[in-house]
Amino acid sequence: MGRDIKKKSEVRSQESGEKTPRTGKPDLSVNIAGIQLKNPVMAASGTFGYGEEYAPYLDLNRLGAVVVKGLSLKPRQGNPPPRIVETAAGMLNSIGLQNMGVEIFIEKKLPFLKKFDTKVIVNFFGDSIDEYCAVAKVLDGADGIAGLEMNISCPNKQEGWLEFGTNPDLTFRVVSAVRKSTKLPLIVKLSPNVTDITVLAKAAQDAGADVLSLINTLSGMAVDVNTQRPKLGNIIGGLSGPAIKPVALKMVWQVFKTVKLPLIGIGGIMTAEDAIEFMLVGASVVQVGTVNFIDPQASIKIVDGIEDYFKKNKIKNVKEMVGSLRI
Amino acid sequence: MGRDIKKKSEVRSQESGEKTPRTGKPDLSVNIAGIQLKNPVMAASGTFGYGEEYAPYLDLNRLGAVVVKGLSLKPRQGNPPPRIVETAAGMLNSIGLQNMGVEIFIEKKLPFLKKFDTKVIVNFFGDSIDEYCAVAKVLDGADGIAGLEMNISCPNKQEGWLEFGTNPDLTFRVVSAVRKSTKLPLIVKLSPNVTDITVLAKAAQDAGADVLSLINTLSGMAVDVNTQRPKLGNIIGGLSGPAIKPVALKMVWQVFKTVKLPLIGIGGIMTAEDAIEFMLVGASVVQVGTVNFIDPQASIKIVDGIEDYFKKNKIKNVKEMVGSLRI
Amino acid sequence: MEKVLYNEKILPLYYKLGMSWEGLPAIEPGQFVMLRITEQVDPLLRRPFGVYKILGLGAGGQGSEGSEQGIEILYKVVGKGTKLMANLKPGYTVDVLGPLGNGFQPISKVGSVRQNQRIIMAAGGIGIVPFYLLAKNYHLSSISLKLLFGGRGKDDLPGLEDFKKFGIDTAVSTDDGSMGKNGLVTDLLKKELSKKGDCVVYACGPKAMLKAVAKMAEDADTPCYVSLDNAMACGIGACLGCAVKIRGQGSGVRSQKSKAFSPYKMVCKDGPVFDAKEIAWEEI
Amino acid sequence: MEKVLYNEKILPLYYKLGMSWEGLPAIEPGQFVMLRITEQVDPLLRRPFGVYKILGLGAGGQGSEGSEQGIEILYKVVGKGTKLMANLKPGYTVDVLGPLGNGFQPISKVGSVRQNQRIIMAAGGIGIVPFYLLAKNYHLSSISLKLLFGGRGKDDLPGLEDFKKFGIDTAVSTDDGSMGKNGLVTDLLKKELSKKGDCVVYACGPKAMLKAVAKMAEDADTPCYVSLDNAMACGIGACLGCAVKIRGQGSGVRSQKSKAFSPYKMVCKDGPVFDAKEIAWEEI
Ligand SMILES: Cc1cc2nc3c(=O)[nH]c(=O)nc-3n(C[C@H](O)[C@H](O)[C@H](O)COP(=O)(O)OP(=O)(O)OC[C@H]3O[C@@H](n4cnc5c(N)ncnc54)[C@H](O)[C@@H]3O)c2cc1C
Ligand SMILES: Cc1cc2nc3c(=O)[nH]c(=O)nc-3n(C[C@H](O)[C@H](O)[C@H](O)COP(=O)(O)OP(=O)(O)OC[C@H]3O[C@@H](n4cnc5c(N)ncnc54)[C@H](O)[C@@H]3O)c2cc1C
Ligand SMILES: Cc1cc2nc3c(=O)[nH]c(=O)nc-3n(C[C@H](O)[C@H](O)[C@H](O)COP(=O)(O)O)c2cc1C
Ligand SMILES: Cc1cc2nc3c(=O)[nH]c(=O)nc-3n(C[C@H](O)[C@H](O)[C@H](O)COP(=O)(O)O)c2cc1C
Ligand code: FES
Ligand code: FES
Repeated sequence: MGRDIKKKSEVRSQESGEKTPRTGKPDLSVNIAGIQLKNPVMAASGTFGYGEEYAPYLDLNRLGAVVVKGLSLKPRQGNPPPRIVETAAGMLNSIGLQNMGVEIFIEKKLPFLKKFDTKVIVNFFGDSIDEYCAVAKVLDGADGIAGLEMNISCPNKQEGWLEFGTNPDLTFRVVSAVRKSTKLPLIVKLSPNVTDITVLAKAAQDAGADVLSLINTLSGMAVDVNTQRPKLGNIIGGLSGPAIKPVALKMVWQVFKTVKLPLIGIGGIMTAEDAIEFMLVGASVVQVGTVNFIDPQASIKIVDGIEDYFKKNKIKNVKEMVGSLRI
Repeated sequence: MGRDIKKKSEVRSQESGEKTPRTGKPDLSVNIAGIQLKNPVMAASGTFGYGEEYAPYLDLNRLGAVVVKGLSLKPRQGNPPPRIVETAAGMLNSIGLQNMGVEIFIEKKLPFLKKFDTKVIVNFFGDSIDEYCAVAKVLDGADGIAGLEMNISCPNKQEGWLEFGTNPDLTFRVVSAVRKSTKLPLIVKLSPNVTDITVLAKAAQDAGADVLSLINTLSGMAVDVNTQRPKLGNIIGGLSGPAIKPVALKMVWQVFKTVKLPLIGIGGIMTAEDAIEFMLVGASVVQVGTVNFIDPQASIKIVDGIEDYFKKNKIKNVKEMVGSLRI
Repeated sequence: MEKVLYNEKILPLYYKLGMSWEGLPAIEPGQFVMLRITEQVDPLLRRPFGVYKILGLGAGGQGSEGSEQGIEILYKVVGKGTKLMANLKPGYTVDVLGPLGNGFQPISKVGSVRQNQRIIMAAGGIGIVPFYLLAKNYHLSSISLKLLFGGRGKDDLPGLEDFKKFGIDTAVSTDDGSMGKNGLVTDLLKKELSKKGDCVVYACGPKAMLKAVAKMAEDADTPCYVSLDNAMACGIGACLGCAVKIRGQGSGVRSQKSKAFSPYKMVCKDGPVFDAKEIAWEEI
Repeated sequence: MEKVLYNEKILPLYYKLGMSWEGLPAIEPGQFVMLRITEQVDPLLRRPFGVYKILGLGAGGQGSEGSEQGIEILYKVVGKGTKLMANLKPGYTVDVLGPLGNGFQPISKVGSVRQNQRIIMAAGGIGIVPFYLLAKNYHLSSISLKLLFGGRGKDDLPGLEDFKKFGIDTAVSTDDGSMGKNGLVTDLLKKELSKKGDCVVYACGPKAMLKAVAKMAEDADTPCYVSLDNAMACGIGACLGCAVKIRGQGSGVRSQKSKAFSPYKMVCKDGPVFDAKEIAWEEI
């Protein structure tokens, strides 16, 4: 295609798709596992509703993709309140995966999202391998979905409530099974609450994942010293926000050095600089979560900021950046 | 002893020592594994030098204990700079365990600390089981040491650089060996970078630890987008400060429910309220680390704040508080 | 980014914050905004605040005083965000998201109220906030307004003078007897509910108070709307963080759009004002 | 907690912050303080700043202007901490830890300097800070002072007018030629070192500049002291975070107290001023 691409780092993202980049304008597009994104910024699952909620506040067309709130086969009511609490530079949530179920999603929410020129990635989960596969099959049949993101930070009801995402054998089994249940590009979202995330990353890769996204929330807790009670109804929740960025960056870097799959970096991204840190350590794409609550336009500011950075540093495209950390 | 002690929660700390508490003044003393502390606040290892550095800024006599910077058998030069970087509500350090070695410590630093009416806890480490034992033996022979704190977040040079603290078998072996090398009370300091900290806690308990302290720093990383280089000379460092408090609290709570040993809670404590959160989830004692850098008097303010809280809530002693979370 | 016009301490812990707002939209009594007060990440999340007053001419002619369009927030300093807010000075900027949520149902839509229409506003402390705009909407109408205002002490009755200026019929109670009746706002409500004629109760205050108010209204078979204040992250129904448990099937005023019944509603989007009968008070 | 007396923008990115300090201790040129500017946890750590001026009568009669005892900080806005500092207003409080570290060696202790004593101060941008107190110590003495002051442009020469007022012999260079000589401060230094007579070089500025200065001084066999500015956490030698690599055995001016040789010194405690010969420049 005649574009001069420096072979500066290992190439993770496949050939960029924009055929005729405007002169001087960096090419922000990126293709992961066949999903052609106009830019490497996605809204993270659970922090952006079904897109609809944020549509009045930003132009959804400007996003690389929207990842919707995690879906299960049947509706789930979620955990008792209180469900959120702020912590130092972070927040704990114990939403408990409340959702309307995959079928109502397809009927009521997907049509709205399809109207926009952005990709729809559907985050989903189950409490058994069968449920994971059943959800994936339903989604496989729906129109307008660019890819699936499997949340494996869920306990396995059938096998001692061990989390799928903390045991390489379970990870391998659930990902393999889902892989057979759908033809859609399959993103596996890794849990950070593990001794060695590269072992889980390899298990997911071996089982047929197309892309890995990381990290999900860190397990955490907060206590109200006045009532002497936990601040969350569920006692334990998931920590997100800038507090966790150093942990996320380190895990992306480790996984980048270990597996060959394209990576989606997630965790505490507030600004374009944060996003670029993730790209430097090996993320082809980033997801922004908690920051949506703080500034509904943050994701778009991040897209613009990445473009500015590319211009300033004469970077032609995403590929050139990914994993180009100088050590 | 005639004091009316509510059996509100499981009793972890042994009988409080102050014989005749002044009327109305809550008893902050606590005894863990025979170490009689005047209050449940210690300065955490690596954040308080050898006490000496902070002596001009606060009255060391007011602290429950000082835990000194980690010592090894021989002096260590530590990691190349930069060694610290601030992150959101936290900091990463890659000091790399620089220290003068246990012998010089005993000769040059211990005499100063012995002059104060506070307990001296010596934090130490090794890169082999033999080194751990050798350090413990040297310390066992020294006078003026109230207890040892084993940092097991160190790679095992002899067995594939696997961290002692991330593998229950290694944890068991190194703690068992050290247990035989010293008669001093033995605190084992757990790493949070594990899938299930209770497994490691049990291994340490089974191996003969007297007390568990947790958590050490979370593994993390930061990148300079201007230079495209890691912000730490060592690339990866340890995350501490308020950012990690939710993770630490949750781990203390989990371990409290799992083992019988008294616990020392560490991680992001800035205020007395933070310390009380840790006590409510099961810590008999707390250590304050990063906050010493921000306010050299923080540890004493925390002691005073705990006393105020006890008064306000009519809590008679530490025992009554520990693990008394209402759920 | 909106400009701070003033930030005035009115009582030891209470402040009034005036902010300009170009192109001010219409705001219902009971709606709120989410404020971001710092660019730092501590505090991290926006904080929700009701709109107390409309400044300038306002959309729909709601405004009252001053010339610049904007809103006034009445807030209490309780934690780190509000402590920072207390440092705001004229000319500083604040990031405002809103107006958000559903305010109080206009009395015309409260079906069972037919004759001698009367609105009882029951406020506890900072719970006074939504009632200024509400009172403004009705004080020149044929509907009679009564404010019941309770606080811990005389320093916990913020904005009382504003309602007096309006000429709103007000009864005050304090826990410590330092002003008005010594007792709870529910004592005042009991008396008020025993009076003749249809009425509707609008309430805002601490959860325990709202629970008691809801019970009294239910017992008196009086329509009652309460404004809740759960902790929030997004403020727009996206995070599902501000959930409140609602009673089983067939209770709510607002229809359940999805086939699957969820026992939770979102305070930010479905509320913050709810029909008191909708709420599963036993779980609060 | 010290009180802010003034906080004045002197150039687009540079401010002077005056703070009262009761019982002000003696402060050597080159010493610094650690400031905590917020009670929030972002920014979390204290930030190190050199002491630019002594206000009021000061300990040891160091002070110059104003009547209240205190210090003046001269700072550049580079990140979130200094951005917050720029918002400080008179009356706000700041938490100051210090004075810390070791300042510049008095020339009397610099062994090799015997005749025609001359001090060359080489400053890059904000690196000017330690030289105001240093100049004050010598400008009435028999020692001749020369300030070489380099910046990117004319807006990067903060405090220049203060030295002019003093009557200090000053040469200026800018990278963009907008003031003084077009070039680097090392160009000025080259000329200065070629002059006759013993001299000592004191330098403060970016690492690359200090490295070049150290090399030139070494080549000219001239004593040279540099002030380093590594990132710091504790500021008092406890965290071992601000390490700088030093050259092997037998180099340093300050004695090595421990038996075991450590290749690192702490900028906060052993410095921030070091004999340039001590530093392992090849690793910086
Ligand atoms: C819809 C809505 C409207 C509101 N309107 C107003 C208003 O007009 N004026 C006003 O002063 N306040 C109002 N509040 C409450 C206000 O949002 C909180 O007081 C504020 O968020 C506290 O922030 P902080 O950082 O100062 O306290 P934090 O440091 O976050 O917390 C301090 C203490 O306050 C408690 N707290 C925090 N948030 C809430 C909350 N939402 N409800 C109850 N307790 C809380 C915490 O548990 C803690 O004990 C409203 C809340 C909601 C949800
Ligand atoms: C002994 C000493 C004396 C100092 N004296 C002064 C002084 O008198 N006036 C003054 O303006 N500054 C001085 N500095 C530098 C000052 O401490 C930093 O500029 C400040 O800490 C930056 O804080 P920030 O939060 O604004 O920047 P951050 O948001 O922390 O960082 C912004 C940028 O500045 C860089 N940075 C941060 N800290 C330093 C540092 N210590 N050195 C170099 N780059 C850094 C970061 O890498 C980043 O690129 C001194 C530093 C030291 C160690
Ligand atoms: C309120 C909330 C709900 C979330 N729900 C989901 C979810 O349903 N599925 C999922 O995979 N991740 C979920 N996450 C995790 C985020 O997608 C993201 O991995 C995490 O928040 C870290 O990114 P951040 O720091 O940018 O928020 C949720 C996070 C938050 C804060
Ligand atoms: C600069 C620094 C050095 C540390 N050195 C040690 C050490 O030598 N041994 C050890 O066990 N822990 C060490 N720690 C970990 C602390 O003791 C503590 O476990 C951790 O910082 C979490 O507590 P905090 O959030 O209160 O700082 C160090 C921490 C910091 C910040
Ligand atoms: S605050 Fe996010 S749903 Fe209500
Ligand atoms: S900053 Fe802690 S040792 Fe220098």
